[in-house]
Amino acid sequence: MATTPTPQAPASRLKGSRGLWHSRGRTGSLLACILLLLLNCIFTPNFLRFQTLGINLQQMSSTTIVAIGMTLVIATGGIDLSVGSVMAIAGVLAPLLFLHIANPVLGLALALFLPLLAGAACGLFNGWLVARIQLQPIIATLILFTAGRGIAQVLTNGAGQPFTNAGFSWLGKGSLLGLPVQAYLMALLLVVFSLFMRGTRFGRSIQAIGGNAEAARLAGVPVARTRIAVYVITGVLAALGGLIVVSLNSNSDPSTVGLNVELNAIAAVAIGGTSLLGGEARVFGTFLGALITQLIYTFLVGNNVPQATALVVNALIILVAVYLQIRPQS
Amino acid sequence: MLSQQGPLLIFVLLFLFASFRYTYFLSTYNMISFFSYNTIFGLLALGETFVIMTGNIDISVGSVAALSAVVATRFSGAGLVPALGMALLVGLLIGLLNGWAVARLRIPPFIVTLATLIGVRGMALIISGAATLSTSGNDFPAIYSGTLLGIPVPILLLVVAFVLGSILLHYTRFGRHALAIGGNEEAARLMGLPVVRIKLLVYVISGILASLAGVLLAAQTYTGNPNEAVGWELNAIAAVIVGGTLLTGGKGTLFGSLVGALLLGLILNVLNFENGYGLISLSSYWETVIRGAFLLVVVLLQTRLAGQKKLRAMVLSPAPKAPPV
Amino acid sequence: MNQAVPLLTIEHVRKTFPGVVALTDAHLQVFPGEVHALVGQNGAGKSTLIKILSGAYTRESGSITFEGQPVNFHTPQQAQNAGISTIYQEINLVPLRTVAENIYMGKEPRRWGFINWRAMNEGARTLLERLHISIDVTRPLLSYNIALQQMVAIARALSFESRLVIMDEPTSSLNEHEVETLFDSIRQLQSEGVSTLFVGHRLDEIYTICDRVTIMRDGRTVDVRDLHSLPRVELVSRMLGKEQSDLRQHGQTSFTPEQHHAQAKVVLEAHDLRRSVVLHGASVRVHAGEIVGLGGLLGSGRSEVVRAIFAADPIEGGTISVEGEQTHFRTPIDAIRAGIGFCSEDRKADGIIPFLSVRENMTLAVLPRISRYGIVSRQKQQEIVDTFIRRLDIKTSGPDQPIRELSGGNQQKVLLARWLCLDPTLLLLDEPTRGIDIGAKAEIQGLIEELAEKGVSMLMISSELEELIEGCDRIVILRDGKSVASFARNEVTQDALMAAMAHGEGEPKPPVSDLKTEAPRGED
Amino acid sequence: GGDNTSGNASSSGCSSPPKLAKKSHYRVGFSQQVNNAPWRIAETTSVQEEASRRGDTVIYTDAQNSDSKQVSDIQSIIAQHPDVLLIAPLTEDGEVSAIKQAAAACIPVILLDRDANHSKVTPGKDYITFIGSDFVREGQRVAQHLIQKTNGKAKIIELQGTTGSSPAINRTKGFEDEIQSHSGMQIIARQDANFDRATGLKTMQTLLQSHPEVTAVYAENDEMALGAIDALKAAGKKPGKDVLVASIDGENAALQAVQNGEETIVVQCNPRLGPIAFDTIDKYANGTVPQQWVVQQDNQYTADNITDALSKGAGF
Ligand SMILES: Nc1ncnc2c1ncn2[C@@H]1O[C@H](COP(=O)(O)OP(=O)(O)OP(=O)(O)O)[C@@H](O)[C@H]1O
Ligand SMILES: Nc1ncnc2c1ncn2[C@@H]1O[C@H](COP(=O)(O)OP(=O)(O)OP(=O)(O)O)[C@@H](O)[C@H]1O
Ligand SMILES: [Mg+2]
Ligand SMILES: [Mg+2]
Repeated sequence: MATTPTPQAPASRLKGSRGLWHSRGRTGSLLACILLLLLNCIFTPNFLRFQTLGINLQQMSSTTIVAIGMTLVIATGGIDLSVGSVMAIAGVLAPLLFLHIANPVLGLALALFLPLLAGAACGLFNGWLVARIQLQPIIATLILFTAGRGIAQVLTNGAGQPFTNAGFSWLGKGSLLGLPVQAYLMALLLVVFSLFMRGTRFGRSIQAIGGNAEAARLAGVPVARTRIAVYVITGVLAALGGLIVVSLNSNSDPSTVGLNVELNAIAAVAIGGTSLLGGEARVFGTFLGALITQLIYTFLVGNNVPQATALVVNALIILVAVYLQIRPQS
Repeated sequence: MLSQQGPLLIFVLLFLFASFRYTYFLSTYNMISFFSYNTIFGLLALGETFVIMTGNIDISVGSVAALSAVVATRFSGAGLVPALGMALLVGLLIGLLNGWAVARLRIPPFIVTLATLIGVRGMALIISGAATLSTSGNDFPAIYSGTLLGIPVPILLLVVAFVLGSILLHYTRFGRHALAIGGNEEAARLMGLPVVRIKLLVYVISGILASLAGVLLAAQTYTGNPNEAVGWELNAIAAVIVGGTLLTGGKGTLFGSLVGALLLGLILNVLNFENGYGLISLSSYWETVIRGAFLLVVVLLQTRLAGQKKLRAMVLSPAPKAPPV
Repeated sequence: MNQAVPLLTIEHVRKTFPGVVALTDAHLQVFPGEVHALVGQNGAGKSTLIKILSGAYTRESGSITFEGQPVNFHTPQQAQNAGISTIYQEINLVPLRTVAENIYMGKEPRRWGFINWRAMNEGARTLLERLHISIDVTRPLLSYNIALQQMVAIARALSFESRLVIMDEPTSSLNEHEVETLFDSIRQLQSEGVSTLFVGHRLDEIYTICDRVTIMRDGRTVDVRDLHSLPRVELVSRMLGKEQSDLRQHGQTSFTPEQHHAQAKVVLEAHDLRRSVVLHGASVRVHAGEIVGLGGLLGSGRSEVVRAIFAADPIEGGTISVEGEQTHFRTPIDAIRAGIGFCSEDRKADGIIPFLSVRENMTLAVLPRISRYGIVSRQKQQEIVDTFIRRLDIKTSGPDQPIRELSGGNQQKVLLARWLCLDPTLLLLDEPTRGIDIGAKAEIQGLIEELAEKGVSMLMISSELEELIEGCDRIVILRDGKSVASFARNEVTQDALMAAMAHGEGEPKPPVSDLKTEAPRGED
Repeated sequence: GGDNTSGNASSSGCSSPPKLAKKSHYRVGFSQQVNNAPWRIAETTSVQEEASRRGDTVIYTDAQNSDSKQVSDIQSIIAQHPDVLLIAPLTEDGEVSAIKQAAAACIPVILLDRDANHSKVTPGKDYITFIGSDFVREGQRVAQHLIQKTNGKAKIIELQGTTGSSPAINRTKGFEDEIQSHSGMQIIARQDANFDRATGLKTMQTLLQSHPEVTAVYAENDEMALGAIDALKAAGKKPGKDVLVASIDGENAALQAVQNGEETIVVQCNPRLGPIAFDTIDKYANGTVPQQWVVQQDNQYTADNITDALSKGAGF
């Protein structure tokens, strides 16, 4: 027959399982990373220092953590515009709690826990709109995008909440072995979610839904439940990102916490090679995407490039990176 | 269809409510300033409708409006026509760029226009020298504040854009083909429709209308502010969806988008009046919450009314994927 | 009909898709005013050749000459302008747009540059009336059924003033009456000197309307014959590449004619299923170890029945019992738990997850069983995948190959394995051999047989009568969403089936030949 | 062309600027440009508290950083015929058209904290007056202090406000013009940090990597300075010792930093404009026409006067 089955190719076995480095497009973002590292080494003064590493990791952690959630959402074929607003809500809640609860331990515990719960609730709302009401994800999450920051502002009447709280600040400012705590947290989440996507039923369900929702439904995948869960996870991760930002700044400003993070996270996911059409989740690719963005930032600011030029450069990099990744496909 | 009348109904109800509640709501002055101001969002929504109709999206319109405002301001000394011309040229070029990257390079539209959203903002800062420019020349603001035959120019522009857009959509091949592409791109290709050209064109329309909105913005405020128009793209998209256009493409009404844009604007106007009414003086933060809640209500209502679930299921069942070759 | 100068000459055309050689060496010659048949088994490359001819695909090598000029169409538009209009195999129209628009899309009548809606609607009405159809042409296409949509596609093709009209399986969803109307139109075209290239699987139709035939197999043209002097059996043997004697001895399929020892135990009992528009009282019963076939014309509601049983779609009336107990499945998950598997009809739309690997596709449904605390046992997964790749002889470069790179038949095997690894008591198979090549088809048929012998019950939909007759222990015929007849293996003939499908039981049988095949829609 | 729309609102023919009838309670429109940073919030609160203290009602709108929305906001306030209109305009030109319309509608206008472009509208004619600080002067004062403190030799990182905004432009101008004559005062890096603490922190962190030789930081508002101080500390530098930090505004946290010795100077830009604004309204109603610019008398806080200032609650 006309179909010529591909013969058993032992070479392709070497590619291994759907591991961290498997499949197309990965090399593109890796090359970009290396190139940017080189550029930074040559042009950015004092780039090759241990401290620089720590600072870069710290600066990218919160966005990367949010972007991990975004990766999952995008893998189901959705998108979440509300993450920045969720960060603001969570970030505002934390100081509200530990500043107003007398018992410091209880205050801190609640300040770490309740905002994550609030993030989960936001995610549940998004997931409900997407999975049950069947709204388009863009419009569904636009609602919380709009209202969420307002809610955060209402909570403190718009004011920032500067604070000193050693326990809470450890999340954003603490360091272990010379590297920031939040970088470990980011690494942990990256590993957990990479394994999670590969090793669990849930991870497979996500990719199956994004790849072909109807086929997944007919194969017994709980489509609506998985979708909701993904938005909830993203909500929690966004809340965590918000806590980190607030902790780092020793201040929670409802108007600026998480501003524009949704776009940065989506860009990181796209640059990392996850298709915006869904069906695949490259958690580690997202890390590379975020790293690329971070290295560009360091390069531009470290070399005194004005904001205006930086924006144009950023735009070009996004276009080129994504183009290189989709090209080998067709 | 109810899906189109739902938002209109809400608009009319809210309008009536405001007319009875606030003494000066129906004053000529408020009506003219309300409609003039919302012309800007109406234009953005009209352009966005064309893009969404083909199953694509354009999130760069806010940045394009800002850049056009800056460019128009730069050229305003030379008079209205050169300023308008240069600004529209900018919109056209960015539209071409967007369309080219989407149709030819096949980069997902969200990413393409995300890149232009960022880059065009940078261009606006570069061209303005990172400062807020001030318009010069006397005739330039007339495009926002002037009148023609007793009608304010922006309202006239919106009506003209709407009528031209409707004609384009209903009475030209381009319009019908754009809808066909949104409905089933593979079928459209097999029917011999010039898919790439049509996609280019919808992005160009969106770019030009965004530019026109930018020019109005510059004329309204006498400034070219590179930091203006942030987030307007989401406003435009919301207006289009509220207006009943399918985000998946294939079905769209310009009238709906217009109503959607005006409805979102009306909420703000009503909130401003409510603040002056004195009973509840809402902090401005509540405004965003209320806007979000309102969006939720409208979208939910519209989904119910139109039974979109069913429609979507029917439309999406033959899910045409991108053609091979 | 043969004149000296051919209208169209295709020579040595080659086309490959990633992993598939669709055409190796295709030839075709059509003369002016001729009705030319293009036949071949599923996957022979007919549709691909047509798409190349109409500019939808580009060829890799070979030449095409049209009206004496060498041509190379890059877009469907160029082909249309040159005088070739095409009805594609899968209805390629825009469901949200109106009937009239679909007919005139790309060549809308205009006045002063603007679309003339009145002329367009008027023209559409006239065109459809030529096909004896009068419907509201201003309504969206999706408000009409598949048959009508097919007629709209035909009207569209006829509306071009073409020199050549290509029809890729235009009759697969039409009833006899509609087919007759279509043939009248073809004859009308013929009298005007317009040629028609007709792709079909129903031999009766081909012999009725066509003059000559080009036979394709494995992506190449194997024969060109005059139909008047070509016996049917020979045509079929050329198509299949089998000796005529083989054909006579065995059936068309790989099923063996033995009755399965169906036990008394009833595994599935669906009674009086109803859902608005599509189901109007369909009943079917399956015993343990039995293969029950569901027959019917396209759109008769066969898919709806199995989807209802699997809870893929809700029902509005009727009852479903599994192993004697009435069920109330809400989602497919419930059905799967009850031991039911479902291979859906449209592999691409709701079967495979294209970018996922063979491994993940195969084990998608069994995941709950091979995972603990949500973590999938890699080892168990590997065992399943290895077992079934071996057992079903799935041709893949490895379990990590994305399934979209596999050939249709192998994809189908992976999907079968998806259900087999669950050890189902009942399998619902909707067109399990549609659009896959003969070799794979035979293997799958063998597999179905083997499963039945092991005691798995099966409810199988097929549009190929041979498959029903030779493969099934019992056949239930549906018409307009209602079960109208039931036949046991030994009491069935093709004639009887055809008659039941067309008219219900007891009505006069139309004259049909013993080799008449109803063609399924292929894949593309 | 021309402002025909404005004509619709006015019963036309009132004096310029329009007169304000004396009343015991006024309906005051207040159009705020955006209400999110501490400075803005303090300003809004100050206006609203002063109004309620006097029993006046406020029609308040928040333009959320958009000239366009601010014009529209002002228009919807004008439509409600307030007695007087306070505007905290986003840009110099952005609200000019709205100011003219208010004048045409016989509503006296007072501008707060940012002035309008005098080539398009005239104080004392189109609007009564501008109450606010002098941004250029603020930049100058910081520069003078730093020059004196470092004997004219410093390597400076400049954290600028939102690119394109008028305080950013003017504070940069005042500062850079002032240090121009001192060749030892060297700006080694300047970056936009968006008037915001988090961005200040992030930007400073990155700049510190490439410019460890820095000896002074000029932040165009307190928030960015506070972020920069955090970054300095995290990098193991002592703000105030290794690196001098100077900023503008005078919010509590910054004054505290001066007290701690972490900031060397904070030039005040007082957001509490409410009392002055309402006093001006009263005076105007009584027939006193104020100057075209009621210059806010701002302090500057250094180690010398900080304890005193803190005890008086000078911050916000
Ligand atoms: N878009 C495509 N991508 C990959 N393979 C394809 C594509 N279209 C067709 N093929 C393959 O090319 C071969 C020929 O297919 P084609 O559709 O031309 O057959 P056909 O003769 O029309 O069959 P049928 O009678 O089922 O319609 C098949 O093996 C098919 O799987
Ligand atoms: N989206 C739809 N809207 C309206 N009618 C539909 C729709 N989908 C299917 N139908 C109708 O439902 C009926 C049954 O369709 P179904 O697909 O079950 O038929 P089938 O016998 O399985 O045919 P096939 O050979 O295609 O599998 C047909 O009359 C068809 O036209
Ligand atoms: Mg075919
Ligand atoms: Mg079917």
